[in-house]
Amino acid sequence: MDFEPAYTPEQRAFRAEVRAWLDDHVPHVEGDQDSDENYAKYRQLGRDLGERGWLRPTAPVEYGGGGLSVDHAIVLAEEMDRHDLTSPPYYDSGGSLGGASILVWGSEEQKRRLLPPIFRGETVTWQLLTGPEAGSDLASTETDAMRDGDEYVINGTKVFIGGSHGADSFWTICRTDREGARHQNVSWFMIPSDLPGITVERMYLLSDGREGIGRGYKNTIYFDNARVPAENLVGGENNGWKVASTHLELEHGSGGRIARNVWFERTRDRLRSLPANGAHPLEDAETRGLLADLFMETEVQRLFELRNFWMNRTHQDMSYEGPQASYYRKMSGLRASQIMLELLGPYAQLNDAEFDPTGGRFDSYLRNAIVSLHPGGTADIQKVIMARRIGIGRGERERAGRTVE
Amino acid sequence: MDFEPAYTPEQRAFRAEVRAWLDDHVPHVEGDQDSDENYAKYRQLGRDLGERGWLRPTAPVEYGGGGLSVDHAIVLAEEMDRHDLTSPPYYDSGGSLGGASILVWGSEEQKRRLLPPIFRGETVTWQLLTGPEAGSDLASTETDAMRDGDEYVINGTKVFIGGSHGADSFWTICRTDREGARHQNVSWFMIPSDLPGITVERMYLLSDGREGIGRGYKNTIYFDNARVPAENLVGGENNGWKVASTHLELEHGSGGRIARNVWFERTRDRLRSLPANGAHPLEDAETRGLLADLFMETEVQRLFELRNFWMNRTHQDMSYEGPQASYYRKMSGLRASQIMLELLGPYAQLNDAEFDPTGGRFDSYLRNAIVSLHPGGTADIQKVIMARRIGIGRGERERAGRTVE
Amino acid sequence: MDLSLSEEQQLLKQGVEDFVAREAPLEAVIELTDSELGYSPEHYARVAELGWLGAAIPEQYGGAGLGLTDAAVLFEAFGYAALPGPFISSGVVSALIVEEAGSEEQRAELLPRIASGQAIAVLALTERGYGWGPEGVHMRAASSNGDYVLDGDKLFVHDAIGATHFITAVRTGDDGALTLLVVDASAPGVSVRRLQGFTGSECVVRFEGVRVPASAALGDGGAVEHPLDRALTKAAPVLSAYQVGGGQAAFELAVDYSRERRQFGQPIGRFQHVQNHIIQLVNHVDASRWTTYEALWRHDSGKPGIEVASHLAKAVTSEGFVHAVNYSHEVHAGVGVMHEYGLTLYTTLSRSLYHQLGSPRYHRRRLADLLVDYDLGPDPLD
Amino acid sequence: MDLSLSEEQQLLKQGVEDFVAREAPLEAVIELTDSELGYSPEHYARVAELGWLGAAIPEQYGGAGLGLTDAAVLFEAFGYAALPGPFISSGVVSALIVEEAGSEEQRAELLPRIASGQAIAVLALTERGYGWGPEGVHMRAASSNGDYVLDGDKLFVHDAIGATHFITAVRTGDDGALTLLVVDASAPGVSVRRLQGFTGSECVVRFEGVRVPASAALGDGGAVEHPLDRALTKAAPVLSAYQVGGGQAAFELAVDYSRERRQFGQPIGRFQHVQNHIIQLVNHVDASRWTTYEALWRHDSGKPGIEVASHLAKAVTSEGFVHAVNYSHEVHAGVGVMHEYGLTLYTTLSRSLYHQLGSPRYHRRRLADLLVDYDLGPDPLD
Repeated sequence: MDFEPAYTPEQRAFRAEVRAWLDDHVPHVEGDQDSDENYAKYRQLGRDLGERGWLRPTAPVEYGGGGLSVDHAIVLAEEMDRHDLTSPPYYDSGGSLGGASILVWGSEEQKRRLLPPIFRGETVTWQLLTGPEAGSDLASTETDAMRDGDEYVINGTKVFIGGSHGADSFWTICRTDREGARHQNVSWFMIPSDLPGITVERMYLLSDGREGIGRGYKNTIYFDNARVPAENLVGGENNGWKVASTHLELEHGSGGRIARNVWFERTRDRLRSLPANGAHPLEDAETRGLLADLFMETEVQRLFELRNFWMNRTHQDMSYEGPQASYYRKMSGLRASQIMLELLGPYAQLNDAEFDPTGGRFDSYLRNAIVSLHPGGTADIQKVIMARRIGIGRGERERAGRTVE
Repeated sequence: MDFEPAYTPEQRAFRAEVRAWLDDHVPHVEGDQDSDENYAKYRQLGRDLGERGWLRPTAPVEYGGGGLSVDHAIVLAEEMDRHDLTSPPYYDSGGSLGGASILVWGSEEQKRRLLPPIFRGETVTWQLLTGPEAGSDLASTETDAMRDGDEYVINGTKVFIGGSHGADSFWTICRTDREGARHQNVSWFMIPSDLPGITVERMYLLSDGREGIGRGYKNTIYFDNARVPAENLVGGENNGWKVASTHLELEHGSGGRIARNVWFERTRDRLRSLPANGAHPLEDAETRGLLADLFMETEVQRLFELRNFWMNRTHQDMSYEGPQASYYRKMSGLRASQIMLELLGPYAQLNDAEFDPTGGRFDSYLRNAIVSLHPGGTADIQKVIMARRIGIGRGERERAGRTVE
Repeated sequence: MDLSLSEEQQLLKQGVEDFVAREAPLEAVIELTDSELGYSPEHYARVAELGWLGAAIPEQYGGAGLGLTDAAVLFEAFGYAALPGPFISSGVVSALIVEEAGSEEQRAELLPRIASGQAIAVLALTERGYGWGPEGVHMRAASSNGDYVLDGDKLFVHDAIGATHFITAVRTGDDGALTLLVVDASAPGVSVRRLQGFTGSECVVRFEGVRVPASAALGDGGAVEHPLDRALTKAAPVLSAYQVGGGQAAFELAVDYSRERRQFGQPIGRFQHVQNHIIQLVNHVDASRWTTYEALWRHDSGKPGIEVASHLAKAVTSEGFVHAVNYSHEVHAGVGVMHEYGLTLYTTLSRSLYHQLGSPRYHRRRLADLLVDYDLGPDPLD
Repeated sequence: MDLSLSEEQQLLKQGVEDFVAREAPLEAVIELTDSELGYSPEHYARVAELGWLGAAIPEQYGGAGLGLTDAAVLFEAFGYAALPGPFISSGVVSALIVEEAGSEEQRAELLPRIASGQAIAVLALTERGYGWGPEGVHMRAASSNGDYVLDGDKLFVHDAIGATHFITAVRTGDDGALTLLVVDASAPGVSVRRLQGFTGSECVVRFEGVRVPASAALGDGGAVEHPLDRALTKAAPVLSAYQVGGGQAAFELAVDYSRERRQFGQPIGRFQHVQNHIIQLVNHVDASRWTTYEALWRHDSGKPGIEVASHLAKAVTSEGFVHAVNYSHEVHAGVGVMHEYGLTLYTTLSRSLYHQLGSPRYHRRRLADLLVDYDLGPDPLD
């Protein structure tokens, strides 16, 4: 066994190249990371990365990707992480998950047309999954796409969408057969966001603008007879549930990640920085015990992600591990937020320039521990999928969805 | 509000009488409380109590009860509790719950015939509920009782029954219509235990003889064409589910109780008695914190029981409170057992004359915290009932079962 | 034994519930949280007018002279409505401090004004340093020509915006005696700012060369540790009752949603996962309710074990309110985190009140210290 | 990075699994627990013969010279079968103590005999006093004519019945130096009795005027605190692996039962309440597995953070095993508490091993002390 990534000389050389480039190109921003001005800088970083093939490094070159190996992708992800950035550095769920799904399910023509703008960072794409009626029950979408000549006419509403700076396209699931059987009546579309009949309206949430770049708030999107060309239907009419299984598998955390245990370090260091009242809290046995609890929570979470990263990259047969990591992340995050509340006291709640030097890091963690309970499927849904994969009470154990072609 | 029982002068006088009587009559036993010899002494105590009408104080005099008020019953229960005894002082679930159910559902003739031996402590009765196939799903019993002339012919198996010292009668639910609809095909019977065709076989459990008087082990009971007189069918043929709702409501904890928080006191006192290693553990902040956790667990449990006692005795409309207390007792007991394991270290596990002066009190608590998870309906079943009573996701809120006529 | 509300308490409860349903529906409260003051002065005036603000203040000082349990019935209904305002901070916490620690003259002067709403007094106790009890007070008030001069910050002061007085805990004299100074909020050098974050009404109150006369010190010169502690021990379960009300609202929202919202072809309440959330939720609320009311009953009836019961109640309730809200969020998923829905009012409250008058850990530690030698009392049966 | 077992480890695992399936099916293990010795000497001899007992003992001392991870693979399979016997107590804990604390001569003499099963050595550390680490050792061994004389009890000694040697921690000399004496179990004055209760192999070992030569002290005369601590830090994750195996068995029993058992017209696994138990169960087992294997890997590869990882693993695993078994009981209800079913083997083990080599609280505290200044190490990316 080996729990550490072992880097090849090639990877080490690539890391040096990436690190130097990022040091030059990652924008230095002041004030609100998510202001329009700062967002524009991150968008430019995305385009610059895309131009070099570093935005979607493993995607094929012919579709605008980098054509690089997984080894390179790991290095890129890790180096972005050092800057506290994801790849892309802004909210682009429809690009990340839609791009991957189109690689599996799109026609050759669609791949050549739809993927390059995404993979090169030229466009931002939002995924539009849930509607007011759908919740976690994606298959029950009531957004309709009805064929009319060479076009589909879209009507309906999608909620909890995107972020604060708009998108170029929407990647979404619609009902294409109102009378069809469940799971056999839905299809996927890539929809230009500027079509007539599309309205975007802001939704304000508990997370309240402090979730990361471009994630300030969510949106409701209304389709009122928006007409999308039929060539933008991906994976075949009424075949949408299969595309969804690819999409959801990726969303449900089977990808894993390698990361430092940053929240333990951050919390301990913040605790150390708090003014003491007599003996420092870190000298108190109970406080130290809470710190140990936080370490346990975060280490288990780190190890589940590490395991999934390894399984995914080495093509191990995955079963319940994806939803397990996802479920654990949600619940462990909630428990960790509670420990922070006890450990740091009311300081954990602050996003106050005078009394909180972290820029609201813990305030944001505490809020997002709640807000993160539902996206990508609620904790309950993760448990339902885990149970199916373990095969509890069923004849057959469910298999994980296809994530590579 | 008043959280303390206020005793009338009459109750105080009655208490003095009971206390003096019990001091004279509760047997002083040595060694294993559950030995045959000691069990005989507790049986005699039951008979003596029965003779005075103190065994089932509120049951009508005409059926062998004491005809006393609830006020008297409270005092009797409390005074028995001071001797660490329940009423009756040995395992007699079929008497306690069957007696109450027959009061609600029995014919006048049945009350006069079946109740006096129970209420006077002359007989011991076991309840036979679950079968190998039935578990918590009482209605799916596969023990059949088929009418044949003036008798019913019983065939089937019941498990997890009774205790270590035999019983005179069995109070049980049987299927009386193999083809009947669920819940409309079962009936209740009082069955003499000495009928031909009845075999009793011991079951050894984790609780392993340390659960109280007469609860040493459980039994499997086989019926092989045992013939019971039809007059012993209670509540009408195929009307068993209604009788069950009375029976189960009582079993599910809606009765409540008034009790001191003994397990907090016992644990703290045991902790205090442990030999220290340098500073005494009670001076350690973390240990004290665990003690506080135990106090919280046990106080909440005590208050739920107290609330139910008050609701039950004052005929408040009860909803989910019975199964809530039952569920909480089960889960809180498990958590408390874990705290004891940490607080007392391996001493919590001992039933060893040399190193454990408590006579295995904590050993027994730890085992029973597990064994108690399923009797009277599993923790899951308690949650199912709570959900129905709260009306979660259903049109109608379910009402509690009838417990008084 | 009688665990029901008295007839008067039932009437009070009904009256308060009608009041908040009429005057402060959830939509109105959501709007209030975005206002500068954070609450409605009209509500405050109206509550004073109805005599509720002085519920726990003795009649001789202009209050209604009710028991703590009565006050709790009232504030539980406020908590149910998530009604913001310095009702408890001024009407209960500060009033009890003045009552316990003040001289007769101070009581006579301050309490009627608190009861009438003319004065809004809030406790300024905690400072930058870690630790949230009186032992954490380090700020000194220097003596100067018979006056005290205050310099320093008080942090995490609840309901400071709009307050007229700060009962400010400081150290005075050579021995650093704990002293409670009643400081006029309009005195030169006093400034208040709301703290930003996942917070409710928490503020920083800043004192820069603020002069107050020696007579601003509560009491007749004796030590105030014990009176302060007594007041906070009494106030804690009233605050807990507010949390119980909030938990109850989170419960009802979850039950209603579970009955209406459909997923996978049925109301989500049919799913045992959802049922489980609601069951854990109601268990937390009920545990909070009964520990709280037992503590209140001990106070009102002068039973022993008051301190143990108060610490228990605040620890169970502060923790329970957070869990209750979390479970409600699990039931509601996306809808629950939308500002306009209303659940997030309780979410924020649960985090904010978690620390007010001491976090669960603070109370658990004090509880633990008492429990080592705690005598559960004579057997009630003796 | 590679989280799979090596080919050799896979083969070992398969071999051990075949062995226990053949030689120690659950029915046989249930019978063993009622025997006087509590385990099968035939199993022990066979395991020694197969070279597994000395898995973690260096080849030069008659062992197989495998890594801790290899040993863990082996003992995880033993834990899966709930196989009783002093395998870990002698072959891992005592062997590591001798290796770390013994002189070259002692290593050469004792280790081959431990590996071959001729000697069964177990650690006698804890005493009556509260606290389960070396700091809890108070028993003195007096010097008398160059011998040591031991008087006193060692409590909660695992696997003492059938042992040939006790590595007995005592205090010697004027400075009360911690000393580890290898005491022959057959020496006059040594007696052993199994402790009764919800226990596994825990015993009291009594020393009454037991004389051992000065040469029985492990080491060359230097302090043994650190060698002992190193040995226990290494042994802990191997014991954790045994617990992981036990948790895995509790998981598989629950899954199988949930698929077979029908209630209310369907397999109980269809109920989300039941699913939830199994999901929490597997989360505990997986958390235990990966913290354990990371600790083992740190040991075997000499990575920093060995102590943190070991304490983390033992804390997570001892706690996790108890929870895993409890959840399995919730799935099984009545059937699970029947002796003949087999689940209770794991229940008893989970409570017994909870304290062996230190309870979760002991390890959590040691972990906490390390974490205050713990350096997570250079970023692996640098």
